[in-house]
Amino acid sequence: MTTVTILRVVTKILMPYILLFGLYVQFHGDFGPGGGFQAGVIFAAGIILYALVYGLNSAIRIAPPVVLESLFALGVLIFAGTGVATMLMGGHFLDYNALSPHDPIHGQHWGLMAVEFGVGMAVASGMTLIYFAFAGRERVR
Amino acid sequence: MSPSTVLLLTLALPLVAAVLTGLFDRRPNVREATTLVAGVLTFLVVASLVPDVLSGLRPEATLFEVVPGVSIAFTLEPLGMLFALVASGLWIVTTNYSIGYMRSHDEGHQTRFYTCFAVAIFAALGVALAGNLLTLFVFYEVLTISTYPLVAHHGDEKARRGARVYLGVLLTTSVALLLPAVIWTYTLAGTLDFTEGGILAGKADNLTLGILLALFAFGTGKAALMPFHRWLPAAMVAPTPVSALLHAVAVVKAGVFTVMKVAVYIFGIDLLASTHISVWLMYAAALTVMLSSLIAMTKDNLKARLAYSTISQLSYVVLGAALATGSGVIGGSMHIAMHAVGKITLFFCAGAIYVTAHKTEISDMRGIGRVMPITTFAFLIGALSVIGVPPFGGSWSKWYLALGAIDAHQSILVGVLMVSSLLNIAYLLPLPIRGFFSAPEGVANPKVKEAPLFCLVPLCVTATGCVLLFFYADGIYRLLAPLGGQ
Amino acid sequence: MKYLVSLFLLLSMTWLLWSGIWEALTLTLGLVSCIAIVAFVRRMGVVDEEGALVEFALRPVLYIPWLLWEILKANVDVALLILSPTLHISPRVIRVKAGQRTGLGLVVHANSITLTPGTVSIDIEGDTIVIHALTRESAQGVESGVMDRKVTALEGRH
Amino acid sequence: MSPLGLYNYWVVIFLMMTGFYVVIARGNLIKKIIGLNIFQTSVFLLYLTMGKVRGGTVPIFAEIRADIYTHPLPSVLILTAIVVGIATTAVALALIVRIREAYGTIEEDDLDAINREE
Amino acid sequence: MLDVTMVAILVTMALALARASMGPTVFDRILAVNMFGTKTVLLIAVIGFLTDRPEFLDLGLVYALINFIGVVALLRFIRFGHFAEPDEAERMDR
Amino acid sequence: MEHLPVLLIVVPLMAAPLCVLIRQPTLVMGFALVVIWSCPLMAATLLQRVLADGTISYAIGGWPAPYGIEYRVDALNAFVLLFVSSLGAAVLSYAPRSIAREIPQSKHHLFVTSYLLCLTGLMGMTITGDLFNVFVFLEISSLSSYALISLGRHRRALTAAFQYLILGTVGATFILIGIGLLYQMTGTLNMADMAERLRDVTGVRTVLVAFAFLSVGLALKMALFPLHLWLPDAYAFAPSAVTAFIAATSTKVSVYVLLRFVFSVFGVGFAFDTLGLDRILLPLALVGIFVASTVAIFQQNIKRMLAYSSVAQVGYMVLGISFASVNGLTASIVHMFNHALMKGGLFMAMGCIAFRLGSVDLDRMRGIGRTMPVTMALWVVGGLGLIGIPVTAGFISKWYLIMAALEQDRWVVAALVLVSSLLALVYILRVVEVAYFQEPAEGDAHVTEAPMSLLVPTGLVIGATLFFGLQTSWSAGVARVAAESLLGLSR
Amino acid sequence: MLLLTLLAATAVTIARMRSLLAAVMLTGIYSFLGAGWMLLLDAPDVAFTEAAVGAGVSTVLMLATLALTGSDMKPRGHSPWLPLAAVLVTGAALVYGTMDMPAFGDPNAPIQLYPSPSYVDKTEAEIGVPNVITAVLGSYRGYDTLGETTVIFTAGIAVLLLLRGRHRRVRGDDTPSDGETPR
Amino acid sequence: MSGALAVASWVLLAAGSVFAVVGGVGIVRLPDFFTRMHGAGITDTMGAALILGGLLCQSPDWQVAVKLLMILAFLFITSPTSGHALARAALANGLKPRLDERETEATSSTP
Ligand code: NA
Ligand code: NA
Repeated sequence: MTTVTILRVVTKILMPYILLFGLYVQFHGDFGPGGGFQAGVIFAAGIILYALVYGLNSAIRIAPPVVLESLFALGVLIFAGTGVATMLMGGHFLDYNALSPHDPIHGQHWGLMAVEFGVGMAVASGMTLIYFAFAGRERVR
Repeated sequence: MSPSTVLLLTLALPLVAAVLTGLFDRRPNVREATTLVAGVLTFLVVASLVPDVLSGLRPEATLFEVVPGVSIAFTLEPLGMLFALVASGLWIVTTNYSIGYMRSHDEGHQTRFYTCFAVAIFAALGVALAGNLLTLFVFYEVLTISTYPLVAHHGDEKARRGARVYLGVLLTTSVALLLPAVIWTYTLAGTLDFTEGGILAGKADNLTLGILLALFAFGTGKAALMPFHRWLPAAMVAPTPVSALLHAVAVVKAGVFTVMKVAVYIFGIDLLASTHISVWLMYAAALTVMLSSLIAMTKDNLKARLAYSTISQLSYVVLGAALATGSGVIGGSMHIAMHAVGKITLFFCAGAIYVTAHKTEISDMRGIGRVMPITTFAFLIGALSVIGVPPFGGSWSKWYLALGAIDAHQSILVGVLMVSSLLNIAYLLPLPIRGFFSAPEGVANPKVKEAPLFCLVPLCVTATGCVLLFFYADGIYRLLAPLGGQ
Repeated sequence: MKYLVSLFLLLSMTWLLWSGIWEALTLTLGLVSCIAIVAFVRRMGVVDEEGALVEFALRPVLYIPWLLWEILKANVDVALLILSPTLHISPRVIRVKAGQRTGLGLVVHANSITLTPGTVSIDIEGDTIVIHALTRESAQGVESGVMDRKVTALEGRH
Repeated sequence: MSPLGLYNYWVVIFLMMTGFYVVIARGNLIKKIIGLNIFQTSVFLLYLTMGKVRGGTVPIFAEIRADIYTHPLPSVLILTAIVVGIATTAVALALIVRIREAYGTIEEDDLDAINREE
Repeated sequence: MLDVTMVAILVTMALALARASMGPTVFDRILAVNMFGTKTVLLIAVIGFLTDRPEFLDLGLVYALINFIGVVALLRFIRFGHFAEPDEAERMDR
Repeated sequence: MEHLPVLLIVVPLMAAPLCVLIRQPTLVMGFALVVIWSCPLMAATLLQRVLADGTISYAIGGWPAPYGIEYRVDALNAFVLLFVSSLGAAVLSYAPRSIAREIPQSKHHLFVTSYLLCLTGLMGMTITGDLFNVFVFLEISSLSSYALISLGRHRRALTAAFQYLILGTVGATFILIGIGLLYQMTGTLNMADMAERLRDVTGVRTVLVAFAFLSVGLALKMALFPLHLWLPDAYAFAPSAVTAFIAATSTKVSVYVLLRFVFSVFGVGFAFDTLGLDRILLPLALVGIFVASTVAIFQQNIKRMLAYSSVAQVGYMVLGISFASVNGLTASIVHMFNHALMKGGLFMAMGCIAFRLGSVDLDRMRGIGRTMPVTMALWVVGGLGLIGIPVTAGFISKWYLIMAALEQDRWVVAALVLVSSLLALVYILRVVEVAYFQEPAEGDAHVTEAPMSLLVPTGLVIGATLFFGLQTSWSAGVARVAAESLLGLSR
Repeated sequence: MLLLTLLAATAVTIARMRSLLAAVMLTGIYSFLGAGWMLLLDAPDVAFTEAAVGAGVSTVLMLATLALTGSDMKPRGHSPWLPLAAVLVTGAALVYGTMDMPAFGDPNAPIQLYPSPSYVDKTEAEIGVPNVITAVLGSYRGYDTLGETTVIFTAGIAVLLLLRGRHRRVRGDDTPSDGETPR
Repeated sequence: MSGALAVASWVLLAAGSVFAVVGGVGIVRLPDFFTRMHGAGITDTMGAALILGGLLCQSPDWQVAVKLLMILAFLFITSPTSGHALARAALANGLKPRLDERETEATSSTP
C-alpha cells in the first residue's frame, strides 16, 4: 500500500452514481426539474471529475475526442432529425403530434424524449470536448 | 434594321472596340486598326440616321427601368445627332493622330489609352443619344471616369495631381449639384424624359426654377462655367490626343451639350424666356467669356492658353442656351460643332509642334512657320475659325449668337461678343504671326521638318473641315432648326 | 465480475429509490442506464476492490451510529471552544499508524478522523496518517486508537 | 403599486450594473468575462422575477393540482439564455487563451499598446 | 423554524463569504468556498420545504456534486497550475 | 413546398453537424456547397410566393402563436433572406481556394461548419416572427462569427474577435433585456401579436426603456456610429472569405431586425411621433457617415479602410430609416442589398489580392493594376459603387435616399449625403492611383492574376452590382413593396 | 431579502477583487446564490442549470484558462468615471423603466393574464407531462431549444477551431504550429 | 406531521442552525488555515446532519427522505475528502500549520 489517495478512492466510489444521476436527470425531465441539458452537464461533469483526478490522458482514453465530436454532431442531428421526421409524417417541423396521429399525447411524449436525448448527447459530449480542448492546451510562457 | 437597333449599334460599336483593344494588348497594329475601323463604322452608322432625323423622325430605344418611370433610354434628336456626328467623326481623326503621336513619343500604357478612349467615345455617344436626364447623367459620369486614366496617363506625381483635380471637380460638381438637380426635377415633374417644350412648365415657382437652373448650370462641370473651370487647365498634363478628346471631341462638348439639352428639353426656351430666370446665366457666361480670354492672354504655354480659350468658347454655348431665343439656341448648338473642329485643329497643331520641335511655350516658337509651314498654316485656319472670321465655320455660330442676343434685347451681350472676338485675336494670332514673320532663334535658315504623317494628315483634314463647315453650315442649320422653333 | 454485478445491483437499487416512478418506460430506461453505466465505468477502470463498498457487507450499520456519536461529541467540544472568548486552542500535528489492510479502509479511517471536528487528516504517508489537531484533548482522542480498531473491524477478515 | 413591489427589480438592476461595470471598465480580459457572467446571470434573475406570481408554485404538477402556478415561460427562456451564456463564456475563454499565447499578456492596456505599435 | 434555519444558513454563508474575500491564503478561500457550497446545499433543501415542494431535492444533490468538482478543480489548479499532466494519476493527492 | 420557410433554416443547420461527421475536407466543402446553393434557390422561391400570395406564416411544432414560434415571411425578409443566402453561397464558393493559404487544413471542416452555422443564424434571425427566437439565432451567428474572425493569420484577429465578442454580447444582452421588458408588458413574444398588444400600452415608461435597450443593442450589432468600435479590426484581420461574408451579411441582418422592431413591432407612430426616433438617428447617421468616411481616407490597411467605409454605409441605411417614408425605407432596404453586393465583392477582391501578395497594405498594392488587372478592375467597379456612380448599384441607393430627403425638404441632408459620396471618392481614388499609376515594388513584379476559382465568384458578385445598377425593378422594386408594407400602406 | 443582499455583496466583492483566482471562486459562489434565489422564484429547472453551468462548468473552464494564462492581474490604472457614468445612465434608465412595471408577484401582470388559456392549462391537455417547463421547452418552444443546442454546438466548434492544433506538444518545442501565430 | 416529529424536527433544525453559525464564526475567528478547517468541519458535519435530519422529520414521503439521506451521505463522503485534499495541497505548497509553542510536536503511534 504505497500510494493510497483518498480523492482517487472516493472518486472511484462516486463515479458510477454521478453518471447514473446524469441519466436519471435525463429521463426524468418530464417529471421534475432537469432534462437533456442538465443531464448532459452532469454527465460531462462526471467525466471532467475523472479527468481531474485520473489525468487528462486517461479521460481521453475512455472518451476519445473523435467519438465525442461525432456524438456532439449526432446529438444536434437527433434533435433536428426529429423535426424532419415529424415533417415526413405529415406535420409541421417539430410537431410531435404527427408521430402518433391517433394519440397526440403519446406523440408528444416520444417527441420530447427524442429531442431531450439529442440535447443530452450533444451537451455531454460538447462540454467534455470543450474541457478537453482547454485542458489539453500547453501553457506558453 | 430598325432605327432603334441602329441606335443601340451606335453605342455598341465603341464598346466592342474597347473590349477588343483591351484584348489585343500585345498586338499594337491590330489594336489600332480595330479602333480605326470602329470609328469609321460608328460614324457611318450615325450618319445613316441623318435622313431620318432630318425628316422629323426620332428613333428611340429603351433598356432598363432604373427608377419608376425613368429608364436607361435613348432618343435621337437634332442636337444629339449633331453631337454624335462630331464625336464619332472626330474620333476617326483623333485616332489617326493618336497613332502618330503615341508611337513617335513611345508612350507607355497604350492599350489602356485606346481602351479608355473608346469607352469615352461610348460615353459621349451615350450622352448624345440620351433620351432622358438620368441616362444623360449616367453617361456623363461614365465619360468622367473613363477619361480619368487618360488624364493621369503619365502616372507621375504631376499627372496624378492634375488628374485628381480633374476628377475631383467634375465628380464633385456632378454629384453635389447636378445629381440633386436631376432628382429634384424628377420629384417636381415625375419624369426625366427630354420633351420638346420642356417638362417643368407650371411645375414650380420661379425661385425654385432659378435655383434648379443654377444647379444644372454649375453642376455640369464639364461646361467649365466659372468658377468650376479649374479642371480644364489642370488636365493639360495629359498627352495631346487626350487634350483633343477633352476639348473638342467629347468632354467639354458633353458639358455644354448637357446645358443646352436641359435648357431646351427640360426647361424649354419658352419657359426660360417668359420667366427671365436665365438672365443671370447670360451674364455669368459673358463674364466667363471675358475673364478666361483675359487669362488666356497671360499664358505663355500654348496648351494652357488653348485651355483658357476653350473655357471662353464654351461659355458662348451656355450663353446661347441662356438667351432662350431661337437664334441663340441654334447659334450655341452650332458652336458646339464649329468650335470642336476649330479647337481640335489647334490642339493637333500644338501636339505636332511638341512632337516635332519639342516646344511648349509660345515665346519659343518664333519662326516655327518656317520649320513647320503646313502645321502653322493649319493653326492659322483653326484660329480664324475660332475667332469667327469668314469664310470659316466659327463665323456662323457667332452670327446666330449675336442675332439671338439682339432678339433677347441684350445689346450689351452683342458688345461682349465683339470684344471677346478681339480678345481671341489677341491670344490666338501671335503664334502664326511670330511663326511666319519672326526668324527662329539661332538658326538662320532652318530646314523644313513637319510632323509625322499620322499627325499631319489629321490636322489638315480638320483645318479643311473649318472651311467646309462655313459652306455647308446650311445643313447644320436645317438640322437644328426645330430646336429654335424655326 | 463480482464487482460489476454488485455495482449493477447497487445502481439499480439507487435508481429505484431515486426515481419513484414505476412505469414500464421509465423502468426500462433505468435498466438500460444501469447497464450502460456499468459498461462505461468498467471502461474507466474504476471498478475494483479499492472502491467496492460491497466488501464491507453490512458492517457499516454498526459503525455509522458510533461515528455519528463521536462526531456529535467532538462537535460540541469544538463549538464551545470557538465560542469561548479566549479561544483556548493548542494546535498540533500528530502521526498515527493505521492498521487497515485495504485502501478503502484507510480512506474511511482518514475521512472519519476529518469528520470529527478537532482533528483533520492532512496527509497519508504509507500506513501513517498525519493529523492536525486543534487541542491536546482531541489529539489524545485519536491517539487512543479506538477509531483505528473500529475501521479495521469494518474491513472484516479475508 | 408600491416601491416595495419593485425592490426586487432594483436589486437585480444593481447586480446587472455591477457586472456591466466590470465588463466595460478597462482591465484584465478574464475579469471582463467574469463581469459578463454576473451581468448575464443578473438578467436571468430579472426575467425570473417577472414570472413569479404571489402564492404561486413551481409549474410542475404534483398529485394535487395547485391553484396558481408561476409562469413557466420566463424559466424556459432563461434556460436557453443560460446555455447561450456558457457558450459565450467558453468561446471568450478560448480566445483569451490564444491571446495570451500570441501576446504574452491579457491586460487590455498592454494589448492596446502592442497593437498600436504595429 | 424553517425561516430561522434559513437565516442561520445565510448568516453562515455570509461569514464564509467574508473569509473568502479576506483570504489571506488561497487555501482559506477554498475552504470558505467549499463551506459556502455545502451551505447552499442545505439552503436548497430548506427552500424546498419552505416552498412546500420538497420533491425537488435532486437539486441539492447537484449542488453538492458541483461543489465537490469545483473544489477538486481548484485544488488541481493550485497544485499543478495546469490540467494536463501525463500520467499524473497518483500525483493528485501527493 | 409548405415547409419551405423552415427548410431554408433547417437544411444548413443540419448540414453543419453533418460536416463534422464527414470530416474529410474536400468532401465537406463539396457537400457544403451543394447545401448552401440550395438556400438561395429556396429563398428565391419563397420571395416569389410572397410577392404573389402575400405573407406566409409557418407555425413550428404546429403550435399557433403566441404559444409556439412562428415563421413569418413577407417581402422584406424574403428579400433579405435571398441576398444573404446568395452572398453566403457566393463567398463559400470562393472560400476553398481563399482559405487554403490562411487556415490550416486540419481546421477546414470546422471552418465550413462554423460558416454554415453563421449563415443559419443570420437567416434564422431574419425569418422568425418571434422576438426571443431572434435572440437565439443572433447568438448562433455571433458565436460562429467570433470564431471565424479569430482565424485570421495576424494575431490581431484574436483581439479583434475578443473585442467583438464583448461588445456583441453586451449588445445581445441589451436586446435580451429589451425583449424581457416588452414581454413583461404584453405577455407575448410573437411580433405580430406584440404589435397589437403594444397599442394598449404605448407611452408606458417600461416600453420606452425596452425600446431604448433594443435600439442600443442592435446599434452595437450593426456597428452604428459611435458603437462601431468592434468592426474595423474585425473586418481588417479576419480571413478574406470571412470578411467578405460577414461584411456582406451580418450588419445587414441587424439593420433588418431594427426595421422589424421599429416598424412592425412598435409602429411608426410610437417610434417617430412619440419618441422622435428620427431626431436621434438622423444626426447619428450623418455624423457616422462623415467621421467613418474621413477615417477611412487615412487607413493604410485597405481592408480596414473598407471596414470604415462599412460603418459609413450603415449610416446611409439608418439615414433612410430616419425619414420614415416609403422612399427612405426603400433606400435603406435597397442599400442593404446593394451594399451587401458591393462590400462582398470588394472584400472578395481584397481576398484575391491577399492571396497573391499576402498583404492588403496600400504600399504593397503599387502597380497591381498591371499585375492583377482583372482583380483590380473588379475592385474599381465595386469602389465606384461605393461612391454612388451611376450604373452601379450604389447609385440607386443614393437616388432613393436623396429623393426621400428632398421630399421632406431636407435640403441640407440631401446635400450632405452627396458631399459624403465625395469622401468615398477620395478613399477609392487613393487606391486606384497607387494601383494603376505606380510601378510595382521589385519583390512584387512577379505577382500574377488571381486564380479563376477566386476571380469567377468575385466577378459574379461585382457583375451583380452593375446588373442591379440597371435592372432595379428586382431590387428597388421589391424594396419598395417591403417599404410600403412596413409603413402599413399595403396589404 | 437577505439572500439578495448577499448576492449584491458578492457582486461588489468580485468587482473590487484584485486576485483573479479569488474572483473566479466568488463567481461560483455568485452563481450558487443566484441559483438559490431562482429556486425561491419557483424556477427549479433554471436553478438546476445555473448551478451546474454557472458554478460548475464555467468555474472549471475559467480555472483551466487561468492555468494557461496565469492568474496575475495588473492593478487598474484608469479613471473609473467613464464606465461608471455609462453604468449609472444604463441603470437609471432601467430603474425608470421599472416605474410602470407590475409589482413583484402581481397576479394581474400582463404575462399572467395573457395568453389564455395558459401554458399550464394547455400542457395538461395537450402534452400530458407534469413538468410544464419541459413541455414548453421541448414542444411549444422546442424550436428555441433546437437553437439552444445549436448554440452549444457552435460554441464547441468555435472552441475546437481556437484551441486545436497545439494539442499535447512536447515541452520546450517552441516552433509554432501552422496558422496560429503572427507572421 | 405528528407532534413528536414536529418537536424533533424543531430541535434538530435549531441545533443544526446553531452549529452552522458557530462553524461560520469559527472560520472567521480561528487564527490560521489549519485551525479554520476545524470550524468548517463543524458546519459541514453537525450543521448539515442536524438540519437535514430536521428536514427528514418533515418529509412528506419516503422518497424525499431517501433523497435527504443521499444528500447527507454524499456530503459526508465528499466533505472530508476535499478537506483532506485541501490540507494536503496546503502542506505541499509549503503552508505550515501554526503550532502551539508551549508544546513540541508529538509523534505517537498506536501499537
Ligand atoms: Na425539464
Ligand atoms: Na474533523
